[in-house]
Amino acid sequence: MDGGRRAILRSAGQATLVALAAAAGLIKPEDARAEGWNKSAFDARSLGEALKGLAAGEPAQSKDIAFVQTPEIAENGAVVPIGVASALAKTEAIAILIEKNPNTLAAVFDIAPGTEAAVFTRVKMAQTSNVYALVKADGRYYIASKEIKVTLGGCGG
Amino acid sequence: MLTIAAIALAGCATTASDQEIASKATAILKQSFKPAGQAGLDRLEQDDAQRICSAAAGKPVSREAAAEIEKANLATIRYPADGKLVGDWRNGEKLAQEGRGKQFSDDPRGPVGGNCYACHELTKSELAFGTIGPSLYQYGKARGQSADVQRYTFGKIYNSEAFAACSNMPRFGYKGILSEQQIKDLTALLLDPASPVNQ
Amino acid sequence: MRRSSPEGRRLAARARAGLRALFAALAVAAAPLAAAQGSVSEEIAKYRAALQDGNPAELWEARGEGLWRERRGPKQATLERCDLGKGPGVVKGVYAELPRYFADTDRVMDLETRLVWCMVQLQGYSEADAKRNPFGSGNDKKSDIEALVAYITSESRGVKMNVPLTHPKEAEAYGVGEKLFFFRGGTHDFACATCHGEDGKRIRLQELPNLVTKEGAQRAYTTWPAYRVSQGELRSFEWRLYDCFRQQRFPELVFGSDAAIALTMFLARNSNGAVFDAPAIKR
Amino acid sequence: MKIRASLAGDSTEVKVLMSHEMETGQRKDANGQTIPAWFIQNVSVTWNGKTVLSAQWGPAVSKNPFLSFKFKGGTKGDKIVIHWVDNRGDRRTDEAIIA
Repeated sequence: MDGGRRAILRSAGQATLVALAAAAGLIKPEDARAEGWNKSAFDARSLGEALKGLAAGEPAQSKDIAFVQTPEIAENGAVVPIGVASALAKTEAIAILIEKNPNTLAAVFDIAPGTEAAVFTRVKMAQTSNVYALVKADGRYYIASKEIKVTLGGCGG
Repeated sequence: MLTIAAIALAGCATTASDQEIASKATAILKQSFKPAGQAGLDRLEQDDAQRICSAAAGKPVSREAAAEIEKANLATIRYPADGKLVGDWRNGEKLAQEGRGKQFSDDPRGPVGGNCYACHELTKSELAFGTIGPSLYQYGKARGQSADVQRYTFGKIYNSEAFAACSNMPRFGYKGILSEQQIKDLTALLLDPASPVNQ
Repeated sequence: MRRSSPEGRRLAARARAGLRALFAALAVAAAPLAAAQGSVSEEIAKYRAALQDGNPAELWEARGEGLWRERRGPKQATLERCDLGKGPGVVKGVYAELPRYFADTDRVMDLETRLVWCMVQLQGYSEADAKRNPFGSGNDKKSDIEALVAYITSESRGVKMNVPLTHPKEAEAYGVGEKLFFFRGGTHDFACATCHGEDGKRIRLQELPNLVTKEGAQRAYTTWPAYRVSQGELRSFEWRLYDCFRQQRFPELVFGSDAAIALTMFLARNSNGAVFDAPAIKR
Repeated sequence: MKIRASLAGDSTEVKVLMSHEMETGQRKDANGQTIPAWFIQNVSVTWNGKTVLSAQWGPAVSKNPFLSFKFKGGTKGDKIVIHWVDNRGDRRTDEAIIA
């Protein structure tokens, strides 16, 4: 698994540098207001755009991010329980992204020092989709994913 | 013959108090609903099959009563004048998925579906299927497409009680839920070798 | 995450992370979940379990408790003298003994009907006003009745169902309810029993309780009212009946009607002995 | 809001339910008119005045949102304050005491 991944990653190394340069220009100045809302990230309509909006660049796949109390099948897309826990040291933020939703980014949580890097919430899913958990830890970005199937329950009427 | 029927009726005759409760229930029913959207109070008027099946309260009706119901309902089936019973399975699949139609909350202009998946397994791709009715997966593969199978299948969708008195399945053609063409399309969903039902 | 770390540090981190291209990450991520895919019903069970902790019904319960104690209506009175069957003002455990016969109205009443009666008697509302909005819809049309029902039923959580059948009118309501349960009608020939008369059946993926059996009635009745996640609303038992009949293709069940009360009596009585455990949360 | 804050070992577990439509802006009403988006954008949770969690939400967070997390510290009687502001600028603040 590791060796295979490294091989893929090496071949993608050049593309990474290009993307890095692009991303560098997208870093946004600190919002002066106490309560900021990252419009560009929430308006994003794809995973790539949302990651850009979050200035997350190209996050690394991580096994230290786990979906907890998150079922693989949702009985109803209006309420899908999602729990994300990060075992990465100095986790500063956790974001939930849903690939096939009209807007990819669902939520971002800033984790204060002393707060456990685990959040539980519920999101809407328009259809069966990969759900991504993006974690910022010690200044770096990591990602994990899980497919959640959305089914049609009830009497169909 | 008549004597036998009379004895059979006597065997499941209701007590006086049960009849009182039944007539009370009928009266209460009429006061407890109001017309809404496309659903008028006429929907509470029962035909013979509905009345007899209701009175059985979940137990099987007598063999004689079942035969009567099946005979009367069989006579209602109108087979297509053009003799073609099998339509387009693709449209049939859409109808099988569609749950709307005839509810007071539904647009009377449609859509109206068969909502087959509510009760039946039909294809391997749809996980959300009900089990009130039997699985119909590979229905056509198991039975072939002979004229008899086509007639039975079309007829069963048109009026299920022609073949099974007090069936849980709606009488889609007889009660005007689905059009002749729609029943043809559902027949195709079940019988067409290309239909996902038969994969 | 919006608050970025200093740019230099970020770029250094990026360089170190150079091996971790997004494409690779996504390639790994998109790989199908190989093993560990539980069966559909196991996963649905997990879904339901995950919802138990944090039921928005509590928002309705809190609002309902407020409404119970608030001076309202033309008489500017609270509902705290309302007799729900165990004496004026008693809320604890009352739902486990409803519907029941009330001598003051000479009628069998369910919780909703009794609440309407109290709103009329104590607060001076007209019956039409009290019944105007039995089922809520979003922020603009919140139902006071459903909130009150949430509060009052929550006060019976953990109490054993013990619906009486001693008064002749209670027995009659039960008998009528049973008849209505098997009544087939409408365009689709549906009765309550069509979906709820056999063990182990499903509609789509939804398990259907067999309400003819004690176990089925117990499991179903003790978990209403419920917060319906598909609607984002708390739903009372009267709503449950109303919406079942809608899907049966019947005309509209009148709120507080004798048919609604009779069916409730049939099902509530059949659930006797089970521990009430609602407001619940459901699909 | 319905807030529960309880001690669990050396951590405090916070669970909150908020009453909000969380309208996506994608739905249409009966007349075919788009129902405008209306959702909580920012949430902050403070413990004795110190922020322990803050969040930015989009309309994909479910109606009547639920949030749960834990932080180190906290003793019985400490005050937890939760504040939200939505995209219309409506705000709400509620408090709970750690039990």
